[in-house]
Amino acid sequence: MVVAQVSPPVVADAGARFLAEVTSKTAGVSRLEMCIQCGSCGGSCPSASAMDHTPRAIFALIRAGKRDEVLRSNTPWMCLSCYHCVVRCPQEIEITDVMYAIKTIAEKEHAYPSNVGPDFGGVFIGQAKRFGRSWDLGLTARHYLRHFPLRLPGMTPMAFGLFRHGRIGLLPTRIRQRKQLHAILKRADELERAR
Amino acid sequence: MTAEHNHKPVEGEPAAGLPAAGEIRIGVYVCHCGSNIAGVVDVAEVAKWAAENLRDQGVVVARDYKFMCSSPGQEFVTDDIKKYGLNRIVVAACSPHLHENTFRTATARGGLNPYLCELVSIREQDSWVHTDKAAATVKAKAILAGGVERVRRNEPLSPMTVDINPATLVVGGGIAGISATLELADAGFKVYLVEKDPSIGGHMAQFDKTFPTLDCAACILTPKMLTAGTHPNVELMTWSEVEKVEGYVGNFTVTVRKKARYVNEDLCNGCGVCQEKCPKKVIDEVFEAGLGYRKAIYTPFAQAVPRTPVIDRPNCTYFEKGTCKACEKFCETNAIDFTQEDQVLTLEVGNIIIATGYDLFDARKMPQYGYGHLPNVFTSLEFERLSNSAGPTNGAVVLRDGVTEPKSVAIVHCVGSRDRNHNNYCSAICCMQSLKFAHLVKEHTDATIYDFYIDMRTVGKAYDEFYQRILEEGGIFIRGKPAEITDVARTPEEEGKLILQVEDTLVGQQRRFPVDMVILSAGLEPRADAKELATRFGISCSFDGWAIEKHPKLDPVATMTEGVFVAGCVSGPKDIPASVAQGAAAAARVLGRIQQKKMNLEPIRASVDAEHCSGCRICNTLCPYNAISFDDVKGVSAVNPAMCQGCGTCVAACPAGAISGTGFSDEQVLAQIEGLLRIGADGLRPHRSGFPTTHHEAIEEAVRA
Amino acid sequence: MSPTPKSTGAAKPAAKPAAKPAAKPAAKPAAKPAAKPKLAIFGAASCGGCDIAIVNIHEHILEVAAAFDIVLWPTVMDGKYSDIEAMEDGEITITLVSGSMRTDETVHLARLLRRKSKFVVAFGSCASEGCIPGLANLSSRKQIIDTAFSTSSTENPDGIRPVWEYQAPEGVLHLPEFEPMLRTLDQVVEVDYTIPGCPPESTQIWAALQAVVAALNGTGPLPPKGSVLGAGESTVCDECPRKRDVKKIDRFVRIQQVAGFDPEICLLEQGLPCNGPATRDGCGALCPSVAAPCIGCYGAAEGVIDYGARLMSAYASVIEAQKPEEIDKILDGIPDPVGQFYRFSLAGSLLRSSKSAWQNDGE
Amino acid sequence: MSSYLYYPGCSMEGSGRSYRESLEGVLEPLGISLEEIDDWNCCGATEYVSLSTTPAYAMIARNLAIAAGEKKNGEALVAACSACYLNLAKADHYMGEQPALNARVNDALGAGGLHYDPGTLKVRHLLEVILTDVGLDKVRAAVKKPLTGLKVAPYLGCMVPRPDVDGAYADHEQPKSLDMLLKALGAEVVDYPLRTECCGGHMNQIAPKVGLELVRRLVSEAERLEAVMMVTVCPMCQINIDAYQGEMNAMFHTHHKMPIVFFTQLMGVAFGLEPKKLGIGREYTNASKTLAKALKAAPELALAAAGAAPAHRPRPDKRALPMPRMADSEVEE
Repeated sequence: MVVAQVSPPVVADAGARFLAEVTSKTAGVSRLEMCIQCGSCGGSCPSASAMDHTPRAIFALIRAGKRDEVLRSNTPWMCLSCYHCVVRCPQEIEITDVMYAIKTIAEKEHAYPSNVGPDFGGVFIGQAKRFGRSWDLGLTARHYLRHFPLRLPGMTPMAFGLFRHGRIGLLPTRIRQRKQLHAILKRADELERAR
Repeated sequence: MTAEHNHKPVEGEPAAGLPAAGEIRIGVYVCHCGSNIAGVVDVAEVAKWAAENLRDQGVVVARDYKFMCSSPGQEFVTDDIKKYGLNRIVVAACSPHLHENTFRTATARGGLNPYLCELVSIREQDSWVHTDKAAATVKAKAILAGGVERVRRNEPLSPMTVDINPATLVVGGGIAGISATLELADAGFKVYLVEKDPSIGGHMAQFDKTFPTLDCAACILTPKMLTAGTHPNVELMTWSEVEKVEGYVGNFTVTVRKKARYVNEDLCNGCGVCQEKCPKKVIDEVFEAGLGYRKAIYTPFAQAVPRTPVIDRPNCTYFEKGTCKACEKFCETNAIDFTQEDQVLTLEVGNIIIATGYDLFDARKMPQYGYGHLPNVFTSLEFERLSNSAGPTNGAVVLRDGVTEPKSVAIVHCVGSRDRNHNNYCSAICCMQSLKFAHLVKEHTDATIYDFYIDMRTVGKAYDEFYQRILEEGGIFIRGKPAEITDVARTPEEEGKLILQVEDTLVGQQRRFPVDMVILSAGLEPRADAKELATRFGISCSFDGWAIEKHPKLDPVATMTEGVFVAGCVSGPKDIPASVAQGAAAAARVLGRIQQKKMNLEPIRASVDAEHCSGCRICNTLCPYNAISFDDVKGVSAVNPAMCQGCGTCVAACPAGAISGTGFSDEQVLAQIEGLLRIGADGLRPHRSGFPTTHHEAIEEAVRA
Repeated sequence: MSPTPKSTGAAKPAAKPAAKPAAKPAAKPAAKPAAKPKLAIFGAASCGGCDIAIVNIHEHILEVAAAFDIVLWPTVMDGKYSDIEAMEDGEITITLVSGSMRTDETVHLARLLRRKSKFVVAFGSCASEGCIPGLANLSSRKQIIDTAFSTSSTENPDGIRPVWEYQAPEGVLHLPEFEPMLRTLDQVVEVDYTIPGCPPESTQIWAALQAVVAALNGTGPLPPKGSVLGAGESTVCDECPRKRDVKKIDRFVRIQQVAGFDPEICLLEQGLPCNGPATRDGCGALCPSVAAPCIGCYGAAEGVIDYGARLMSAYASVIEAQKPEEIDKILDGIPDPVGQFYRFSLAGSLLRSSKSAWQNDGE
Repeated sequence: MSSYLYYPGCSMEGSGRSYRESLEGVLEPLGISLEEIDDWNCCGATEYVSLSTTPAYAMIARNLAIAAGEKKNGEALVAACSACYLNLAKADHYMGEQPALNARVNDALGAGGLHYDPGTLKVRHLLEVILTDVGLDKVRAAVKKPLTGLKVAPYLGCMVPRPDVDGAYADHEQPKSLDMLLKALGAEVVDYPLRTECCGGHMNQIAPKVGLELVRRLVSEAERLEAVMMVTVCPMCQINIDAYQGEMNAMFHTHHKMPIVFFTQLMGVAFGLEPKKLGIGREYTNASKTLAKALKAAPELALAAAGAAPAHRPRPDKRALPMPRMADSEVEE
């Protein structure tokens, strides 16, 4: 009788494969495999009501190998990064980072439920990458024009307020060593694609 | 070699009667353990190899057999000792934990000293952890060769015999300790029952009902408490604590501090008038779990055993200000004695049973549940008192204001348990306890009950039926660990309520439950002083702090220290039936010892070579069994052989190499390693350097030269 | 494996199966008094401190000169290896070898002297356990030579590297080859006695020589073979005057970091990593007496096979920590663990050398 | 004067400008000087990590590498913005935890001639530096005009107490660090149970209904507790509650007017600095008047308090059950 074998667990089914994929894409140690489905995360989440699945359900779907359903879920895009779930999780799962990991996979495959979230991030990061700094005005203008044109008139007092109070720059701030930053990010992109 | 021939020995050389002086003659016995070993290791090949290749090491005969631990298997050993004049035995089989004793006994039956038999494990360390048959067979040979090298250096040892003092110390007067005490006392032996609180009874005395039968806890506990308090064989020492334990199995000397009660136990008749007249009211943090009051002179509860009260000195007006003495004035028997002092007593006992129980997880450590801030969040122990007819509300289940009956109650499971932020283990009793609370709330109020659980664990006789009963009674069960409890309302319906926010995981949605009262089923924790306690009694405890049993399954009430037993929650969360059973089991183990009157101690133990000891005192604090003492006059340390359990901690720690352990000398261990290395992974002898490899060999070679 | 020889008269309980000659005098009494017994003193890879320690016996050196015919002592007098080669086997009565086995030349001479001598003594820490030169076993031969010949602090514009053979016009010259690993004397030849210390205390040297002279004169017993001479059987703590209590170490520090240093209390108890508890006595506890922690130059105590392992195990036993991070923090107080635990004994230890040194050896 | 390396973050240049302005006068009396690291770049907020892992961490780590190069005395890199603080701390932590991430990030940094060894710096938030290194006694000593009579709701937000990669917070739910600081300034601090709830983060941009509801909860609870002002440590929290309050009122038909200021601004006021110089007045819901009004009433309040009979706690109902005993640190002063 062989009761113990010293070999890694075999990744057999789609669930295990997807779990491994998400885990490997998580920045730190996800501990996602430890989930006991208690719902601490779904109970803690301030935006749970807007999610189509609770985080807990997302983890169950990952284990079930429902890749498409997970990537097309709005759940990770509703995550506010408030970390309530992370500190309360009895299994110390890095839930927020798992949400980021799902988003990076979805982003790569353009498999998200709505392009509002990805676009906002894209615009924000596009500017940050270009200038080395984020730029509130450019971001807000482009973002609202694209997704909430109707909200824009309502927003005018706010934008005006920002100018009036000297809280927004008309032009983006730039860092000096943009070339260096771009070189770093280019190499990082290559490495990320190679993962 | 087929199975039929398995028992046929592979002989190295014919038997030649008695061995020549100094000649070492070893018998090797390789066990199949059914297919446990033989399924992976070619046992016949191992035996054959030993007979042929270890002849120089003294192997005279080697056999393999299906079950070496069976009678025929053992007979090979006993018979061969006579037939071949063997003076060393090596059995390659399972872990020594299991059958070392079996084969030592067989060796002794054959007329050899049992310690000249060595058991090496080719099951746990080989066949069970490998699949490659060829490699596992080579490894078995290596392990066997190590055993052969080692056994050559084994010495005959003789066990030490000690008398067993028939008196027993039981520490902790909860239900486990009481049950152990009564078993021993009824069997006719003296028991000292030491309890730190003013009365015995423990946590069980705080409860109203017990699951699943809903017996009244007091009704079933009080008779046992009374018997323990009045039994002629029991010396009850409440308001007392064990300070020091010295000695060894059969002969412990225990120092107990009997704290000053300021009430003469012989004079007091327990009338209770002093408690009535005492002007100082104090929150009772212990028995009433902080939910009720007691006086500065008090017995924790009406049925307390003994009935003699104690004066809580820090809170007593007389001790604080120098005047009052109301209790003294009204005492009819002149039992009050403000001059009393702590007494330090010495007890001589043969065995010790530790039944010190548990602490409740401190729910303040989970601020998201608001305990301590939100008045109507209660802990399980608070609720026990709340629902108890002898409790602060006379059994009325009401909110913290003392009057309002709740219309809705939430019960939360797993508070501080199954949670890596706090305690990673399941506290075992909380599910059933929560179900009991659900029933008690129903019994006392009309409230709607919401019960929040992760997994419902109702493992026990009639436990799941109890769950079903609560379902019938209309308890509403929501599967989900509550995320937070708050009083911040979002809607008018939530105003003035406690809102419990949770994901209903079966629905997959976040829900908010406005309720009037929350009961946190807090988990069980080791006592805050568990680690010091373990050190004091020379037992070990896990990282959490639960006492470690000698074997969790096969010896659950013994510890690694001879003569010290554990019962009840001290070794982990348990319900009442299990605690009672453990108390009785520990008593049975002690009775066995007492009946034997004498006991043999394993001769595997450490000793200090006084000549080499420099008195650096590094070993002094290390002994888990307190067996090491320091002789100030000679300036050397010494090991008490009766207390030593042969663990080897001091042997490893001694920087001067002045402590050695019988059966585990450096020489033996190095010889075993040498034997293990004798065979390479390919089954060939490894290349050996030209250097002498052991101290022993160095001398031998030098001598030869 | 480091053969730690038994010291004088330390007859262990009859645990050892080899009850053979270990306890009985190993050699016949001295020969005829006709010729003076011959003495050779040879320094292999060493600093020369052992020779100075011998000279430090002061006027007693005259008695040595009177008692022995000194046939070889390169530090002090002229002598030719060929003279030794010309001797008969066993002609030298006693040879003291200080220094460790670093080159094939030292190994060759050790073997030669062994053949020509009745008694060979591993003299001092280098010969008996490798000492400071033994720390070279942490590095490969290539690393050592790189460090010596081509690091930035070395002036070596032509990039000269050592060679073991050189084609000179006169023919091939052989130079002593640097061996891949440093060995102790007893890893190369059989050793009769050991005198520990870095260097051995001069009083101890004199006492040991006296004992040998007495034995040769037939006025005293010859120490059993394998004995450690000129040292005790216990540890430095035995000779240390400091007050000792039970030990609980919550930090390792240097003396200047100890607030309220107590001049009378055990250094280890005050957090100074003192090797006294593991180190053979005989030095008179010189260092700890003046508040310098013992560094272990007298080597392992009687019967101890691996000095560093013993000491580590002892330190580990008395560290007071509840959490792994606390343990790490305490251990950070020992910045150089090899230097602390194996400063003198690496080459003679069970480790002998570091694995990486072997794996990295590119030469 | 203890000096710290300082990472301001983009908000400090724009929407959180008043935060920066307030720092100038406040840190000196406390003996702190912040040295801005050279040519720092955006931390990527929560956006970049959501799009791609390696580039996001490389972008953060560029700042760490630059800071490590400038490291002089001590190892602290201080950030005042919660998101910046967390991103820097997480990058350092995860690079230490995941060797593969560390290798990739350093490979990328190498393309820019930079390198960072995780653990070189300890990333800290300004509030924690003030509480730990300076201490409340020194803060109290610097107070010239106590904020007596100013009733404030301390709002810490998410990312300072959570996820707490360095284990600095024993309580991730209701930490009292900001409360303690504000009390030291003399302010009346309400026990604001939402002190670490989420402000909505970027949700106001991408899902306004979700985000604005969170703002509503925060503001209405502060108002229910009769706080006249909220106090924050994070530019993101500030702009969400300040700038979006109008839109929030419109969506929920409410009329909240809750000013929100940075804790350093109130420190400046208490230290006797001119509110204008502290950037007070840059809010949408102007804090200057509220502040002036509260402080003007202060002397009278103080007098009234002195004249009044010692506060007599109403005796609880005799039948009431005692509350659980809390640890000393939890007991209100």
